[in-house]
Amino acid sequence: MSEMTEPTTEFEPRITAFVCNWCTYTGADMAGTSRMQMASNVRIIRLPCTGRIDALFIIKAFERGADGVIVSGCHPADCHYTAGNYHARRRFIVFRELLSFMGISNERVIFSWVSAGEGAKWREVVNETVERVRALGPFTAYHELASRQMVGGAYETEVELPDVREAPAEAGGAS
Amino acid sequence: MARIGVFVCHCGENISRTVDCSGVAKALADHPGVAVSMDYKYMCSDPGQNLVKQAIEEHALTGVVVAACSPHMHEKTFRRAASQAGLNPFVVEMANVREQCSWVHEAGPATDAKAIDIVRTIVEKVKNNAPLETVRIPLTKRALVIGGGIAGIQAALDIADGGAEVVLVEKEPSIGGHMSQLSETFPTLDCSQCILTPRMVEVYQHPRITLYTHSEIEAVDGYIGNFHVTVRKKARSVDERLCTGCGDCQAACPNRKIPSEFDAELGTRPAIYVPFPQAVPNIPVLDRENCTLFKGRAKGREKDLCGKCKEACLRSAIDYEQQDELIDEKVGAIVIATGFKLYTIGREQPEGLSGYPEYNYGEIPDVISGLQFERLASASGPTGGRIVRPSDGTVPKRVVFLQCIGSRDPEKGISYCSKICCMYAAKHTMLYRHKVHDGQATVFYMDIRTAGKGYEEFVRRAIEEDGADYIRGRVSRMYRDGDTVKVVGYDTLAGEPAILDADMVVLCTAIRPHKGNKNLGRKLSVTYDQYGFISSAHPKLRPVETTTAGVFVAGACMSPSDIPDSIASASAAASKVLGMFSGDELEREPTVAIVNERTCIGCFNCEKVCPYGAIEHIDVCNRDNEICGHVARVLPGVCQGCGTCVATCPSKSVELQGFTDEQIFAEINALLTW
Amino acid sequence: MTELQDLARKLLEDGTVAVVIGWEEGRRGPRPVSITEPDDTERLVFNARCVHNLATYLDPRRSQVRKLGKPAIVVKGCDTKAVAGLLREAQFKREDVVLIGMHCGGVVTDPAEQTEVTAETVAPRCAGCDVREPHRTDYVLGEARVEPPQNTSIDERVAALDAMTADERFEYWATQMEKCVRCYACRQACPLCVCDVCVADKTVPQWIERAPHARGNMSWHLVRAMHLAGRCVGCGECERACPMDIPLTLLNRKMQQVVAESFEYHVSDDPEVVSPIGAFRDDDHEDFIL
Amino acid sequence: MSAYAFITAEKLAELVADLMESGTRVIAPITTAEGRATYSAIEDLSEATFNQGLPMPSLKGHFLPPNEALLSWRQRGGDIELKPASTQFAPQLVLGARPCDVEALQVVDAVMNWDYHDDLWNGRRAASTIFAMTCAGVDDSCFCTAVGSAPDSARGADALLTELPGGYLIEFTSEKGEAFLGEHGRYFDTASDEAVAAADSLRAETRTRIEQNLVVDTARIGRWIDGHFDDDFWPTLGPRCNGCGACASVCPTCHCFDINDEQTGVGTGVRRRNWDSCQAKKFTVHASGHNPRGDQDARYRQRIAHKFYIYPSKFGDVLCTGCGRCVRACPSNQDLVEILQTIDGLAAVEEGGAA
Repeated sequence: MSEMTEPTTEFEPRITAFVCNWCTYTGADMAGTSRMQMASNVRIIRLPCTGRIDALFIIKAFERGADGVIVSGCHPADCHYTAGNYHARRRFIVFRELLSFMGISNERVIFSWVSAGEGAKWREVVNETVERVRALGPFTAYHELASRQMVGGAYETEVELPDVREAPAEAGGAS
Repeated sequence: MARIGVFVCHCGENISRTVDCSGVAKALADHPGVAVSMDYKYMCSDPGQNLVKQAIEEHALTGVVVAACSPHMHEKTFRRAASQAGLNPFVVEMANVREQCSWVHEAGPATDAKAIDIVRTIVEKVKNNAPLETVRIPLTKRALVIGGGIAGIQAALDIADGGAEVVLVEKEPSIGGHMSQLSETFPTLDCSQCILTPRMVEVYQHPRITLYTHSEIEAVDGYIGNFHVTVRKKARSVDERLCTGCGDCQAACPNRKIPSEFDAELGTRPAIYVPFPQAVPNIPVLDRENCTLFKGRAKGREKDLCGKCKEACLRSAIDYEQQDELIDEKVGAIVIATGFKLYTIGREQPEGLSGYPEYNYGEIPDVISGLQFERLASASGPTGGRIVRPSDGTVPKRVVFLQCIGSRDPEKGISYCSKICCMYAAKHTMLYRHKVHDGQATVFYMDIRTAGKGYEEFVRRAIEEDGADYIRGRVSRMYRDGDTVKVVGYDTLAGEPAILDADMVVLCTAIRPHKGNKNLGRKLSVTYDQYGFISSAHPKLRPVETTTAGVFVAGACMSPSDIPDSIASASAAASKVLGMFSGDELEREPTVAIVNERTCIGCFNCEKVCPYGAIEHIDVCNRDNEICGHVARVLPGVCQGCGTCVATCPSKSVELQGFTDEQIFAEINALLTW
Repeated sequence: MTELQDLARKLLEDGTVAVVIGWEEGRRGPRPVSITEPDDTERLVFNARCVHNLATYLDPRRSQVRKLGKPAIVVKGCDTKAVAGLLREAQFKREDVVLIGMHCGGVVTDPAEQTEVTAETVAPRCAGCDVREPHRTDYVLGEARVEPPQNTSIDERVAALDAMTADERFEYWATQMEKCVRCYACRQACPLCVCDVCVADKTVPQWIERAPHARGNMSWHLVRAMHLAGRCVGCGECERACPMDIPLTLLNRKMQQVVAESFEYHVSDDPEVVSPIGAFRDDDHEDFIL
Repeated sequence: MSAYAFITAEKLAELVADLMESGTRVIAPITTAEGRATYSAIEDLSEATFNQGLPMPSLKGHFLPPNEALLSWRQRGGDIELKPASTQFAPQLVLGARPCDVEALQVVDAVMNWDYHDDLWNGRRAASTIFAMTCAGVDDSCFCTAVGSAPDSARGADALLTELPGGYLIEFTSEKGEAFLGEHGRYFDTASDEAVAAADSLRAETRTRIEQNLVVDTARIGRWIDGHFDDDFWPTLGPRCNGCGACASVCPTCHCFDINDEQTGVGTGVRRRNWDSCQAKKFTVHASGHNPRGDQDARYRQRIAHKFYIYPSKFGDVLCTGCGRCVRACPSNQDLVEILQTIDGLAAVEEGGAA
């Protein structure tokens, strides 16, 4: 956090949301148009369709230290592209089990169908996810795996890496 | 090196009330790759847009990020503005700090931080945006209409009248479809033939319509604007160029006892026949399965057993040796209008449906279908419009109509409502009462559904003016009781059994899709529902489009529909076709997928997930020009840009322009920076 | 054995194929061999130590094998599932390869150390085998064999992991992932990993960190398991190939279980059986979706 | 320059404990909970399991880690700030390493100090004291004696231990080793003649046993490779090879790496070097897409040629110390012992010498 703001004592989760353009993104817009107040921890990445969401996106988000991930798209039968959400659903049926088996709690990956008219549901998804992840605490374990390797692990050169986690706030110091 | 311009909009106070807009602009000024960052009261206003345009020129920007409202709101506005300033519109993106930030959070550092994050994310994305050009694909301004019922006729005429050429393909020997079999039509009770026949003739005579009857679609290749269609013109055994339609051959045919399809098997026809007098074209077809000559040949007789029709024909138009003909047609658009068929009650039920053995249809001759009743009531029908019992030719005094035979009955395999039966049952009671003044019509129904102009009034008339008796309930059993049919039902309103004696029973059978729909669907990469009806691209927003670009759908092949609905959807499909034909090329959004053919391994998992059939196989050749493999290619004219193929491709060999892996990676990178 | 050698000789002599891919004895047990000369066919062997899934040699991008000409390949029933997987994904045409199927009575886990199939040595993948007689090969050789003892250790290990807390599982895998040196022996041994450029080798963008630290390794193995879900034939070659003894089959086995439970799909030796990849059902379960 | 001493097991444990106390890291072969042998940092000598199973992978990783950060960068405006990795390392003692692993370090030193001096490698080398231990051999894939090494070679080591009843005979073989003895003499006893004799006989016995596995003339092998780039022999090896890097990763002498930049955020990242293998298809792909080693025939030939012709031509030593790990690790049972035997045989026929 910047020098100008008090360091917050409570953990603020960082949540990345991958949403489809036609339903959930529009639903989130609708929440805005209706001035529904919600937690500000979620950052949206807009995609055409949940069918476009590769498991790699979620892996990368966790790798980078996201505390939670939301995936959201059109309800079944409502897909703008008729079937992208069905393919996504099947993909995530498998992927969430895999994540869980790898030890990444399903509590941190939230899937939802939010239609363009469900601004209120979007707010619920956002608020509930933020609260749930806040209760779980930060998820840095994946990110920190970079310092672990068996061979010569203790000899890992500790390059002093710039801690850019502070960078956005620093850049936003003007606020 | 990227030179991105960032333009933060206050939206009056809509954004600036909760977000420190100038702070955001300042924060972004330091961001790597940002050449200029500014804020302004109303970015979408003329002066605001001019700021963007000026900056593009002054700073030679390679990308523009407008931090303002939702892209659904003003993305087009700013892309147009950038375009006017000479920048490719696809390097302009919106950072949504209004709907998804200022309007949903209170003022404070967390909201400012989020706003900055949103803008940074989009800046990082835009650094990876590629300038894209509109996809242009050639266009053949010629349409294929599959099916010559009322929907196909309407679509063909509308398109042809609009100036484009039409190829109309009909499976039966004549166009006209089910409508030509009807007596009168609801809710006006005007004669079906009288309104249909002129349209059929119009099709036949239209200078821009090529009509193939007794023909089917053999194969379809290509994509929107550029379909190659192979039509199988089945052998008619009659030379159409020579035939005058005089009817001498029909009269000469000795084999006259073949059940007439047109009369719903209540009448008969010869082996060489014109299905009905007003048929278009008025050219007979020889039914080889029932022809004595061909049956003899099939059994291996060396000498033909008959030849009377050929002898009778003064024009020598009869050609027993005629073969099926394959005709290639190139078209730009296709309208599917294959219509429907009726639930084949009592007979063998295909596709896992179960019939109604308890009604003894087929056993009791006076239990008939609704279509058979139409033929009985029709002036051109086998009885000349007299309503009589098939068993003994007497006039039935008590006629019972059963609605929902098959429809709305998951047990029988059909959950949907067939939509037209309520109306035509009411019509039947009226037609019956008009012809048999002392007759009593009784209708067993589940619900009466009369949504449509004049429909409710029509049913009320049947009940109130023409005395039809409506019983809410279902019939569990029917059996022969001497001369009459015992109808055992239950009146659910009265809460008591309703056991009736009837002289004739009419079953209002469900509308079902043609068996051939699935096959046709596969040929056209068009999806169909669980029953086999053709699916729309979107049930609400794109009702007459299909999942394949350039293929449209009309009439009852989509779902049960009556004549006005069929015509409306046909005209809608025709207007879509004409819209498509309004330019010389087709223009498509460039946000489509492209395959890296060098890394594609040709597993075609992309093809399996593509909802639009946009993936084609192309050969890969080695240096000696021998085919050594296959890879996928996306047809840009067909792709709609969902990106499902991209996420499915194991080797990351497909990219979705506008949402590439690099762009999304950059966004994640920006959001979760360490 | 002579039956196999005779057939291989015949196929080479009459020009049906240009190379027969099978096993020969090596110092550390049988090993893959490509026989191009009829006189070399007597080197061919088949026994319980022939563990390799030779379908991996059908990868159309193995140019050193392709340039030998049309292959015949000796397969166990389980290997034919991998052949079916490759056919399902259009990697070659069925008529482009001659399949010599062998009746199989199970194989050992470690052919360098073990010779006979016993309850202790039998490979876990032989449990529940439904293709001890290959079904879709051009030839089926050998005698029908008795069913080997069952080794259910994989399912037990999966269940043991399932029983842990998420954090315990994470630590378990983190420790395993530390070992990975990204030699890609798993990928290269896998008959279904046939991408010309693997996602792990792509650097623009670099979805999978190339560095063999536990983070990059975990992402790599997650993606590999994901790419194999519904495709993996359970041959266990990845784990056998791993020089660091990472229990990769646990991941693949878990995915097999999920695919079986969720989509009623069991990997088949019939290429016509549609894989759950690229398919969906309107009523796929979604109890996890808000 | 060779000085013998004897150290009891107890004293060795004490020595190790004291070294650790003073900040020296101690690396030794251990057996993991899973039962695998590997080289690892220990906290107590009791963790060490000498001569029990061949550690996988080799000792190499402690000098050239599978991944190693070289530098980090950060972009600020138009400036890019670089922070190189430190090349200063805390002292470490490698205890009880196999001679094949230790000799490999010295072989690789040559390439690490040829046109470019690799400070990270050299830094670790300088910080390390290495006590090899006479090897009892593993199995019939051991062939150190065939490539000029030996189960009791002290080449590259500062000392060689030989396990005897009650303790270890230790022979200091370098200046660093002797300095070590000078500094830590209190832990060591004088070696008795009996102990030296017992060790000698043990060493001779192991050598003899391993010599039975393979005897070849590596110089002759190098000459044959030089003249047979397009020999029909190579395509008999390529088809079997899966093209993975299992052999290279477990090999004590393979030292190729790939340098890769990883973004950690906007304008920030780390440059790392990661183990690579010449058996990987992508190893030689040019930016144009052309691959001079187009198939596994060429790639496998490269592996053998580099180890037995190219490297010795440039640096003298063959790039192999006969540990046999590649033989044991190969999923397709590619067999270097057999390959060397075959080439040696071909060379013998051609040169008219004895096979």
